[in-house]
Amino acid sequence: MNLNDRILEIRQRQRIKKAPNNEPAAVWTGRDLLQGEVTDTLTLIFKTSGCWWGIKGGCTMCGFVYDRASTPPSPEELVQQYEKALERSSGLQEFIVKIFTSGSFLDEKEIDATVRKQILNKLEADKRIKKVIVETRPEFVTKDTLTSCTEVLKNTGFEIAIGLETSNDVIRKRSINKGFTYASFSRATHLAHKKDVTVKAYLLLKPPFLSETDGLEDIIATIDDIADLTDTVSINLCNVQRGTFVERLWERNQYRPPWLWSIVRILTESKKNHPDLVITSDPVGAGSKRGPHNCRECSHMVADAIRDYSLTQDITILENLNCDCKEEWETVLELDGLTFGCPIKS
Amino acid sequence: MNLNDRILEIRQRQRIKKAPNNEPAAVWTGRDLLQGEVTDTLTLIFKTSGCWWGIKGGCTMCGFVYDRASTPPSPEELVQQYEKALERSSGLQEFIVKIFTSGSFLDEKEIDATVRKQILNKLEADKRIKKVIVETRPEFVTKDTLTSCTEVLKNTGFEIAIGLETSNDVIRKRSINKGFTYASFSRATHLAHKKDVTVKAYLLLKPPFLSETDGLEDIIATIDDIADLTDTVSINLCNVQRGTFVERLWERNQYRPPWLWSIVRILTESKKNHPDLVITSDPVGAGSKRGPHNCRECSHMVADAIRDYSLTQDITILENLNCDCKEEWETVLELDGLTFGCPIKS
Amino acid sequence: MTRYFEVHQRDGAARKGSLYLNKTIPTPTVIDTSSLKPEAEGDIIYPGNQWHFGNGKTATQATLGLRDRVGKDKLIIMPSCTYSPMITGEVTCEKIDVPAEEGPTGIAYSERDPETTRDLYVADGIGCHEGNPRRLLTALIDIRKNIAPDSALYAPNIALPENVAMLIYLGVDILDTTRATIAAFEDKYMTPVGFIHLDRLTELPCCCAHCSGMSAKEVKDMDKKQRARLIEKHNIATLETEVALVRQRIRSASLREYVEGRCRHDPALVAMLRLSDAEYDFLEERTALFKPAALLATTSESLTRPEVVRFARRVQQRYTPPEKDVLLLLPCSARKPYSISMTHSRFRKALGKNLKLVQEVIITSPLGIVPRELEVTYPAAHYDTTVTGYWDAEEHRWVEECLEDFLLKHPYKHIVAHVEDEYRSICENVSNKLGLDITYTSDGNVTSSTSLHKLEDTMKELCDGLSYRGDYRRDMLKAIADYQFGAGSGETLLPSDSKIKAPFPRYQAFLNKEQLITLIPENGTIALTIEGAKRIIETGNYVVNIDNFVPRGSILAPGVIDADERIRPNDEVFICGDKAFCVGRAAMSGPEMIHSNRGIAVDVRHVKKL
Amino acid sequence: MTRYFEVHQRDGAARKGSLYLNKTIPTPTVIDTSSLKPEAEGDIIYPGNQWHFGNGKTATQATLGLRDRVGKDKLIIMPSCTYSPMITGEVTCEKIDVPAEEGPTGIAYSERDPETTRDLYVADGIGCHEGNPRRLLTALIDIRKNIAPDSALYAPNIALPENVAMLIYLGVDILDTTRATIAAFEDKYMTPVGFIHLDRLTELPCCCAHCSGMSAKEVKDMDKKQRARLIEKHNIATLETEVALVRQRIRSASLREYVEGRCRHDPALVAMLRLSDAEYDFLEERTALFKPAALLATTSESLTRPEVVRFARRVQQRYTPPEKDVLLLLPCSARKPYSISMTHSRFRKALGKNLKLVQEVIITSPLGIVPRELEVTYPAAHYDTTVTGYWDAEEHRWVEECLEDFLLKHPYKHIVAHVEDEYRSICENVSNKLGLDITYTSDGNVTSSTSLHKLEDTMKELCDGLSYRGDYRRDMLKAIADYQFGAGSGETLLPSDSKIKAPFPRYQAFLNKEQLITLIPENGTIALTIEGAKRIIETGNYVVNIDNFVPRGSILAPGVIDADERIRPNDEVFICGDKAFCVGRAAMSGPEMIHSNRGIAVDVRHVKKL
Repeated sequence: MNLNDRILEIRQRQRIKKAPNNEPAAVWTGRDLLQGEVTDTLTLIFKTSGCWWGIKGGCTMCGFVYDRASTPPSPEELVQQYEKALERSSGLQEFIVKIFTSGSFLDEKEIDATVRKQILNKLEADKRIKKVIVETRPEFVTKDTLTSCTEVLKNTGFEIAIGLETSNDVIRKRSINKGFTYASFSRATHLAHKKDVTVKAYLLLKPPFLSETDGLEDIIATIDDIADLTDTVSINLCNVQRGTFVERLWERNQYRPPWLWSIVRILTESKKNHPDLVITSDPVGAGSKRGPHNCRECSHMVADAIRDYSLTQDITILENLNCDCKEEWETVLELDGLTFGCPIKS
Repeated sequence: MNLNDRILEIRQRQRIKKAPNNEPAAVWTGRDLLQGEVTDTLTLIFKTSGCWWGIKGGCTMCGFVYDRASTPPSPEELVQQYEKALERSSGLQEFIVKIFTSGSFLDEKEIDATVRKQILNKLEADKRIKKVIVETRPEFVTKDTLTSCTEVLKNTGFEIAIGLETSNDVIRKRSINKGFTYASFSRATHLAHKKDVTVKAYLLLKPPFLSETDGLEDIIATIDDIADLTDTVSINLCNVQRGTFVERLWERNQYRPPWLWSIVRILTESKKNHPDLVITSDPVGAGSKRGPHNCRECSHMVADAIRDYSLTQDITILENLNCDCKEEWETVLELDGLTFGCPIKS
Repeated sequence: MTRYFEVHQRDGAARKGSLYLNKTIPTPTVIDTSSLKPEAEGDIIYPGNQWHFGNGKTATQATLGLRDRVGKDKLIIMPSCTYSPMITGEVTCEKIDVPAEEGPTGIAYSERDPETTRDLYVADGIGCHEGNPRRLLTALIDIRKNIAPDSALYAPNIALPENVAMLIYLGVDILDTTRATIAAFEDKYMTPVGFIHLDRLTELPCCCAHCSGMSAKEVKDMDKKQRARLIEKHNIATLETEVALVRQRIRSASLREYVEGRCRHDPALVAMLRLSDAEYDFLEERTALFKPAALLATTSESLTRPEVVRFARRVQQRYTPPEKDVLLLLPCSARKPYSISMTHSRFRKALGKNLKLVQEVIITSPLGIVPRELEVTYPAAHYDTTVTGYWDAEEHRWVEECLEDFLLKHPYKHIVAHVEDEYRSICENVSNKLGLDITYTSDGNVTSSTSLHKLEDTMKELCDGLSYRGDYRRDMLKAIADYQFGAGSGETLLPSDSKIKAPFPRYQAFLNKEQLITLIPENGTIALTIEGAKRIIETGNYVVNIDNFVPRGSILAPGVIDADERIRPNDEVFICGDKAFCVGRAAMSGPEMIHSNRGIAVDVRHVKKL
Repeated sequence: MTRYFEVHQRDGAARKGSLYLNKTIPTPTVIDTSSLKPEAEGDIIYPGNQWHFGNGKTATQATLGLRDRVGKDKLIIMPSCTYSPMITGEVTCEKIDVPAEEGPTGIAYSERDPETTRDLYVADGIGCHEGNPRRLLTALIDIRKNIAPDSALYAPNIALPENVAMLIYLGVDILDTTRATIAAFEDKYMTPVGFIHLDRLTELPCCCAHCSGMSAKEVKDMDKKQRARLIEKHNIATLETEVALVRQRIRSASLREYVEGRCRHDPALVAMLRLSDAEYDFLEERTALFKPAALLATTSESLTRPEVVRFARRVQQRYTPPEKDVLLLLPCSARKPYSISMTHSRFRKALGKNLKLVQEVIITSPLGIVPRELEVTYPAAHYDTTVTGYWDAEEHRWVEECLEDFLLKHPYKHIVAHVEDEYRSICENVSNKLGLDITYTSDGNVTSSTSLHKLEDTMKELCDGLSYRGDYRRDMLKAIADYQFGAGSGETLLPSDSKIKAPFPRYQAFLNKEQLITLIPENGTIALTIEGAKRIIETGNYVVNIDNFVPRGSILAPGVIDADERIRPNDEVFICGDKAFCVGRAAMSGPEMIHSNRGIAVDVRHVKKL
């Protein structure tokens, strides 16, 4: 049995949430950096037929696969989803639109080329929208798909976001089960840059089996590796999502989400090494048992600092953070690599 | 219920040994000091109707009461006992005769005046016999009894031995249940000395309830008290005799026989204080659980030294004794008075 | 009267207290035996045995002289005859005539004058009983029962690291170092589970400041005196650490569990634990209604501990189930109270609207049976037990006895058991024994959908046509009131027109908008308002009578005139005096309130001046 | 092959051994986790996880490089994938190709190559099972069964003072400080019975060199780092002391009793003890035939410990009573062997000359039944149990089961029971169940003269006309031989013309003036001479086959070619080789002899060159 089979087994036991096909899986507004300026964002998660890789098993930490539709939405329904989502932008002046599908926006089995074009046209038409970011696996980044987007988005910025997770192929395969290689990512970035499409890489801090230190070092090394290939790096802190392989581990004391001190160190170090690279992190679920956390005292305070830094890219925000638990985290860094498969409880 | 009732209760459960009335309870030969010279001794224990006090209950440590005859011996049988005992003197040149009855030789209910006279005559007739020592309770020491002896023993020394045990009336009463007072003893010694009869006092080291220190100090004080009243002091080390109150205590962890180091200290100190007084001790049963003991290593060696000293009155014999357990004994001296009725196990 | 000892905290018969002498000495404690000597300048002084003084008069004078010399803040123990236990109490001893008013005093228990209360009693001769569990237990309980609860009990020449937990568990406050010292001179190296001869040690299994850095060989090579002094220090450190751990366990109200583990290394100590459980009245009187700690049931002795037996007895004697026709027997759950567990939620869901027609009773070890209404009481909601699936024959016997008693007392038209494995065999045994029919609704897995359907269907059938006018929330509060204050108290406290509010389980009862009671789920008790207390006061249950004053915050023992003997530490009590009527939590038992002259008796919550 | 670990002593599955590295490390041991880092200069080194190296090749090279750097007397653990237990064994990992011959090595158990024996195996992921007794037990037993007995087992990130005794009891050799260190940073102050939060401490219940002289307040007031480092030192000292005590208990062969006490503070540990007893084959194989220590039976778990179950099974499967018509059931005595006790002397005196016509069987807890002939065997003559007069239902069940089995297997014309109280109720229950008549001869006090007279008279009547030609002394030796070497061995060893000499119980058997056997009462076994061994060797029982050499003093495991799987430590064994025939005592079990490459297998007593 391989890792994918185990994941698939878990997937099959989890029910897909029932929800109408003409509503997006989720929409929210937020703020992000656009060319050094803090800008409003509208994030839109399309409900599609789902990530092809996730449906086959897919990534160990990914629970988004249950956001997919139980029956594939019609083209009309997809457009309705867009319309409903955009209602949430009524109060915004200028903003970025971030599009996720829990899979790949550029996968035509999820969003077919016609619908994609329809949606892109609508985005281009809305003058408030300064930039469109779409998430996709690298295998869907081709000359054709890129061109089909750039030729519509003439006055709107366009960025593709790829969940690279790590530049280490062994970790990506044996821990995350991502299903593509660094070479595939690298190829996609080159294609994008040729088309003046910017690239954002999502990284994953502390996938399963890795110790706190191994996870931390992997991200620092990955940023060094990809600094020249991407315009933005966004680090996701692994959290325990329902119905995932990671959740099963966590329930059995076999996984602990990363410490927030780890991302603080990563941001501080990597930003110093790559001052011009935009490096951000949104500590989703910070402070909860399932999310990245320090101790109860400081988790929320540190998470807020990380968010502040992400919008300002100002590492001084991170430099004066402190708490008694930082000593414990340093000890965890020292020892968590010596536990042979059982993460340190804390 | 008082102490005597408890003792009587125990007495009633113990059987008297069956033995023919025409044989003495015991006879043995030994050596003792006579005017500074080591002299042979013949010890003779008459089997009589028994100690009047012991029959009523009597002393807490005394098991001799079971040596008495089950039916009172006739005058002839008593004389036969004497004859049989004297057979054991065949190899001796000069010797001392020590007469015990497990009671009082001068108690006419045990040995009537006629028999007494008969026996004394025989003793006087045997020219090898240099001295006769008879044991008696002080209440039987009267002008009459003394005279009846001294008028026979014209050329033979005569000594009465009294089990004073301690000069402390409270201990003698509440711990030993001896049944007479210091005044009674004192009176007896004065009577004896008037008749030129010498006096030996038996003392008891560590009667029940007393701690090791209390017992030790009591003997030292007693010797100081009686030094002028007696010619010889003989210290008995309390041992656990069958059928006694002390045995019951011992079986229940409520009594521990004295340490041999205690008698060593007593002899050393008291002899220094009273260089002219003969102070002896025969450590009967030394080294056994029921007898006085130190540790296994040294008990026999120390007991031998005590016997040597007793014959020589030379305290230098005692001064160089040593063993690892002496430290423990010193600690016992320090703590045994602070145990509130439960002797220190060791 | 002067009192120099106070008990602050109780855990069963064990107590944590203070001796207020020159220094304040926290108890239980181990004193250096040699510090008792008058010349040692210790805070507890012993002038010496009566034998040493020759007679009572001299001893009395010496003791009075000592008092003059050391002042009034040192405790003096009266010179003792040190009679052996075989005759103490039978043979009289001279009285030492030193008054208890002139400063702290102690006396040998067997030589006490019942008219004079001393600050400390010496369990004289107690050391002789070591190794004889029956005698030792009898002696200790006898002493503890006959001396004032606020007198300290000193057990000399008996303390070993392995037995101090047991001695303190049974009520000893002061121990000493005699055996630790003597053991050292015999090369006996103490460990928490018994001594080891130095000869047999190849290393020193200890981290005390005296041993650390030393090898066994180095110690063996020392000369006798140096070696003995080192081992003595180690032995005393081991003993003191054990007592410190025991103090900590009293603080956290978990000494029983500690003793259950600690005694295993000596069959005689285990015998003592078992025999002490047979002294139920002695221990139960001293056992709090609830404790802040979970009750761990990990041994067969858990079945006989006072909290468990008391729970079963109160179910038998104080509890009356609401009148229903159908009884449902259920297995226990790991999560407590049972009804918030996943399994019980599913059972109750299957019952649907029939739930209120059914009397639920949960079968469990070590508690026996728990009627649903009592599931939040202590220890029903506060125990944790070893689960392997196997119940031994003694657990079977005990639980079956509890169930049998319940079924005999309370007849039902229908009995349904939704149970399996050991639970089922318990039901079957009882059903056979009593000749009662039980319907079983589980197919071997109580949470399978077949089983749950069968339960649902069976209950539908049995409940058809039945009705019940009662309210579960009121039934629960009534049952807990009965459990806590005695049978019938619930009826008095919760009249039919009272109203219950708040979500499960933090129920509150009101009458005419006045609050009467609140259920406190943390400890499974109900707390009363003054209004509530007024209703129950007429029963006379759990009443403390006080002197002519208005209490503030807490009532001290000397202020108590009388107290219900049923009161246990942590009980909700009702204080009646000429000037005030109050509600509070007992800090000590009723008998202790009556017999103490020091210490907090009740923590008062509500006061109403009269 | 190089081997850097050796087991010196066994106590059940627990072992005392040495790791021969740069320093010799006695095991069981606690290693400082951070000393595993290559830069830490420790004796056991871990280059890092495979994730760190990126791929297997790099990891292999780094490991080989490390070997070059540190030399051959440090143990290197292969870089691991650190897969979680949920998937280990299912998902493959890259092999690290570092040979075992170049110096001591270790590997994660789940990543082992069955072809290569390592000096140390890491119970990877074991820490995840803490708190789940069933999984933890299964995992540990699985590992211990599948690795060589002379490999060390390292259980990382799990050691707590309260669980190390249990872990070592189940076969763990090496533990680490991870949890002690992390706890320190969370202000968890460890005690031998669980941690206490620093907040809840008002004093430090410890005498370690780090705590002594410190008050709880001083520690609370320290800054975080200083405080954590202090508590860490204390925690590690507590852990190390516990392991030192455990080493001492293995040395004195009394770890079981220690574990029985230590586990009480945690229901999950108790569950582990109970579940492990169900793994009888695993534990029994490792349990010595006899131990130098008394067996203390102080808990209900005593009934299931391997020595007790083995005794009962051997009575059932190996023992055949002499052919007699009258069975006498007797109560046990505190003094052992029973026949030297005061009570048994009186019973036997009452039997008089009928004694030899009667089969005596003693009823006892926890052993069940002890035929008189086996009263000197281990543990029949070597147990000490808690006596209160009360036997709980589980003891009843167990003892009745043993008695029932005996009565079913061995029918008697007459059964007499000279018993009272619980013993009588046991006899009655079994008699009712089997429908067998039992004559009772005690009037309620087995040693009263009425009872003894009744016993005497009853036996006179029943034995009238009976005869028995056997000799009790031979019966006893035969029974012990069967018990020790298997049914029928007695018949082989003690032909009818053999003669028995020496006083009870130190019997010796001779044949034609040649001594065959000696009974050694101290441990209840029989020792054979070469002549005796020659007789039994034909049965093939308890034989160890060795290579082509003449042993001197002891036989090492590598010299063993094959061994009877029934051999247990301390068994009398017969060594057959081409050059010699010997008799000796097994130092390890038969399976361990076969699977070990290091350590003493047999201590040889008699050697006969061939």
